[in-house]
Amino acid sequence: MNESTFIKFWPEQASQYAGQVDWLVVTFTGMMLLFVLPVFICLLVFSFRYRVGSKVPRDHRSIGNHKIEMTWIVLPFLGAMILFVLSSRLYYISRTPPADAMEIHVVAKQWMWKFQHPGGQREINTLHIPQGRPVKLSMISQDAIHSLYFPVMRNKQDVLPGTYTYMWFEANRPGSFEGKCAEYCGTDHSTMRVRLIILKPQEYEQWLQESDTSQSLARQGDDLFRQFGCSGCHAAGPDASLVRAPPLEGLYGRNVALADGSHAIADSAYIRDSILLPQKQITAGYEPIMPTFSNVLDEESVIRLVAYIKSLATTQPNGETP
Amino acid sequence: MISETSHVASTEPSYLEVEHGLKSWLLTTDHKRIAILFMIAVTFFFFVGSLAAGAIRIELITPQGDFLTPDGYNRSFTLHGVIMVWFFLIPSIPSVLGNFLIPLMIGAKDMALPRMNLASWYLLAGGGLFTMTALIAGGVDTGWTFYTPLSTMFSHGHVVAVIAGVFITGFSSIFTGINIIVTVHTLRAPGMTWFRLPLFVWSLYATSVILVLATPVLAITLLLVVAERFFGIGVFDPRLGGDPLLFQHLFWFYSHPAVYIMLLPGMGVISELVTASAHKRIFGYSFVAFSSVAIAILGFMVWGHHMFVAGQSMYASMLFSLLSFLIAIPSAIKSYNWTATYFKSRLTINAPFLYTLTFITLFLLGGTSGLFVALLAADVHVHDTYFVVAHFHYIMVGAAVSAYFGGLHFWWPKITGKMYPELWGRVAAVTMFIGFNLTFFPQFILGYLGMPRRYHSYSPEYQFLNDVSSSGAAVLAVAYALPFFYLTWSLFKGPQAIANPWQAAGLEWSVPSPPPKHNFPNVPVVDFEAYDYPPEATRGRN
Amino acid sequence: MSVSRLFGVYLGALVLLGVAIALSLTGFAHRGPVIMACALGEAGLVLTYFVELKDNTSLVRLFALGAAFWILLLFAGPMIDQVTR
Amino acid sequence: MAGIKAPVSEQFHSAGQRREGAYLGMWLFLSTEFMMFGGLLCIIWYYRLAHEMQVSKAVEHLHYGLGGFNSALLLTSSFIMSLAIQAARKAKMAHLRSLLLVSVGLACAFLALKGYEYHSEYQEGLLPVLTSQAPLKEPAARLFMGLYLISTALHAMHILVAILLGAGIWLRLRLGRLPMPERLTVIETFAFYWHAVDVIWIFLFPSLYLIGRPV
Repeated sequence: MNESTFIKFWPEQASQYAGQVDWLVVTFTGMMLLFVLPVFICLLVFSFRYRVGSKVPRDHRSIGNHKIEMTWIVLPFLGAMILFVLSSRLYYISRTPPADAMEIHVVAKQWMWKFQHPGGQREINTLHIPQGRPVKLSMISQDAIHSLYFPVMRNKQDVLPGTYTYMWFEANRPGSFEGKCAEYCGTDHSTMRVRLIILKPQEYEQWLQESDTSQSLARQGDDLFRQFGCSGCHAAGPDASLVRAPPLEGLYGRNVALADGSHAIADSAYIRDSILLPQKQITAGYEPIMPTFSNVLDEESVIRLVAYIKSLATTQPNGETP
Repeated sequence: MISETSHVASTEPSYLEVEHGLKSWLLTTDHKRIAILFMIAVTFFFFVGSLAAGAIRIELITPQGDFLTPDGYNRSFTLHGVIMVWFFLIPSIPSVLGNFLIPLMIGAKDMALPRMNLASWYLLAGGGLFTMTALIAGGVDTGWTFYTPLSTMFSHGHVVAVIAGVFITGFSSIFTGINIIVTVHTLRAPGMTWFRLPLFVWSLYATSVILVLATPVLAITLLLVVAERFFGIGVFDPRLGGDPLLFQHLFWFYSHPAVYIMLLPGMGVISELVTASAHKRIFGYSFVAFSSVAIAILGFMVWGHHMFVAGQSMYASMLFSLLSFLIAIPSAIKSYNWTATYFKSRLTINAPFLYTLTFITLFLLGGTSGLFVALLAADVHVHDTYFVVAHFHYIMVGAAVSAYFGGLHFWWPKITGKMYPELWGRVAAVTMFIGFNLTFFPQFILGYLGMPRRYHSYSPEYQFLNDVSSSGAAVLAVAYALPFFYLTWSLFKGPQAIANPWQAAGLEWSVPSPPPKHNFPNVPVVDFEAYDYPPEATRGRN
Repeated sequence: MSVSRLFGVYLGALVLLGVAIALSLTGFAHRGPVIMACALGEAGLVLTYFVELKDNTSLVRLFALGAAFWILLLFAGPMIDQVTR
Repeated sequence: MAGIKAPVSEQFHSAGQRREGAYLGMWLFLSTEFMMFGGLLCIIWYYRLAHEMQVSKAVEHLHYGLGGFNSALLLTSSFIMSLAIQAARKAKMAHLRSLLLVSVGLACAFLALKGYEYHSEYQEGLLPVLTSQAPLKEPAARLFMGLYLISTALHAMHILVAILLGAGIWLRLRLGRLPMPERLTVIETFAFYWHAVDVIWIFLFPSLYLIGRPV
């Protein structure tokens, strides 16, 4: 599976997408050779044939020729445009995760990768994923910019501080491969690597069972929700307190009306901002009284809280499940 | 063709002999002497940058990272990048060859703003020494790109000092750019219309436009990085309300055009060298001329291709990818036209020609590999890997440095009045071609295999190709050291050069080698086209 | 150029400045672009009349105003990215 | 600032050529200034787009009255400077000197007012770095104040340079070192710089003080 070979000329593939990228690259190489090889051949032939001393017809006039110029402008351009469209299509695919993808949260920090599975399993510098199921990585950095790179998937995405970025892939074979940090991030940049372990679906389920799964991500968030006193204001129904704050049930994915008249979709980025920068977007009809939690919570805790609030999406504000 | 060669035998002392003593050099306003000063400075910086490159290649012989500490390695590649980009590649051709040749090529006595010209040298030399001291004594581990928030919050080292040095040097670039533009506009000899200008002048004019317009954006960006590091005004720090992607936008708004600052002058040199070795007019003069201008303008519209995986919006990425394909067109035009010029020519094979061949070959490989990086889905895979490293070294070292060396050999007789040893010149050129490809071609494969750049240690599977690369670097070191020795030797022992040893066209060859202080005894009147080779120059006697 | 003409231009620029400030204090919905248009007008007046670009060669005009094109490019990139992100 | 070049003439053929060279050189140099401040404006507008609400909270605290009066001062000084050029063309030396002095005086008034503005902002706790910035809570609003400080301070430095250059020219005129209209280029290129600094302010002022002010 992962024999350390001394000499290697082509990287392994572990997804259908990787195969498509390779195909694109090979096609493009062929096309480029078509445009470049004639130049090399002409250079060699001309420098041999027209060298000083050889007896060949010469002509000092070379004013240029518009037809020739236009030919070698238009042909490569058209060829490149076809490949541009094809590669944009692939790029679009690689940047738009399918809706049913399994979401794994990634927190990068100097110089390690932390992963949180939906079931609450946590890993450092190792990532177990199931084969044959789209996996969406939702990533954030705690310090500098990093970049998660899986050569076998032909995919990478920078991991930024302060913003979630996303990457997805669907593995089509089991195996153990290396992933790396591709964006230079300081002293031990080169040691910031990940072991990507792709398991058959049933093996993955088994692995999930064996790992520490005392609490799901949302349950962990629920604990934090109480621990940091969020429930004091954001409770609805019978526990509603004196302080009026927007109820969070059914919030996730909804279109929220804001105090300045605009609207926002309550996605994870919105909820993250609301926790860390509560004054940024105020829900219409509420006082801007929420304190910021930016110095209190780290990115992993925020991810748990978001998971908890997300789990409330299916609950109606009156407490009933539809 | 230049008709009168009578004044070649004039007894006016050359610019080298007209004055003597250190002061006559350090306070000179003669563009030719300032060019020599620049040559000494950039040679020194090239040497320093190469030492750092050597350290990097030695480190990468083994996968473990046992030669340098991680910080030592990071500082080495930062030093290599900063010195090579701002203190060698950017000033090399414009300030050395451009300074020396532009007045001679357009029939002027000097540059338009001679004192600014000298100030430009002091800024480069002063800024360079300052930066180098900071890089060696304190060390900076941000890479030459100074990406935030790493450079503002997490890097320990003399970031601010290095930025100050680069900032100062920016003024040197701006001064040179202003000077070249004003000179070309105001000091052309009577009859020297725009379409009679040598293509070298066209390309340097386009380069200067970039220098003048892009450098200030780098200046303000670096200033804001300093403000963030010193005062906590977090323009690029998300925790303080800023956006690190904005830094990348502004940085690449300068640094992508900066690639053309390094490459365009090289293209200009090659246009001269191609015609001189072919002894005929260039194929499609106006296409080559306008492609320089097109590159100068389009070069400012493609910077987002450095940010395809940085978190930039998908649609912006697609737009930048499309524009990046457009800029390949003017580059392709040049390569095809150079090749077409050789058709039915009378081709002299000498060291400058070998450098020209090296340039065209490596530039085409570098340029096409650049298209892979512009190709969205391919770039997602190879971005920030050795593929990119190989790509830009093909352009900046393979192409630009070869052009500098080719130009140096070609105009060496004019600059110094001495001929370089031809055999050694050819040996060095061929060694450079072999050494370069040995060093950098394996890096394309390494990158596609997935080895990220700026890695101090790496997986053992990459070792073989890294070893090939490191051994190539040793060959390359010899190839770069050779000219240093034989060119210096030729200064003392080389045979005297005549005014026009290559039978080349162009005003610069109509004056003695080395030229007198004011270049032309009388203002030349230009009544001939560029590359005005007579039929017999091409047909020759054999 | 006559002094009275320059004075007229000066008054015009002051009026534009006043309009911009006054607009900023109103609740007019699209005041942003109008305020920037006022600024553009002021700059236009200064460059055309005070700097006398209108009496200069087109080359000098090109050099004085050329940077505007590149500033436009500089604005376009980050803004397109920001709006479509 | 490389605006003023003595007539090193040996490379030029004629005075007209030299004048054209000086014009082009000066405008190229000013293009670099435009690009630099263009970069700053780009950043300002980028954050205005990203954080409209927070920026408008910072804008609310800025003294648009002081800024507006300063704008008027700069416009006036530009007007006086263009009168000075007219005087120089006609070689009315005394006239030229006094107009130059008025212009420089107006620029000094601009700086004084700017200083007063900084001072009051300092007392209100608005200036970043120096104060705790109590009235502004969100990072983006504080960032905007940071951008305000950097761009106005950088602009004030340019005004300062303009004042020093103007004073120098006044002195040279006073000592009779600059005969007019022979050395007209010196004062003309200086005026280009003067107007360019004014134009930069014309765009900075609404971008910082006016747009997005809550009613």
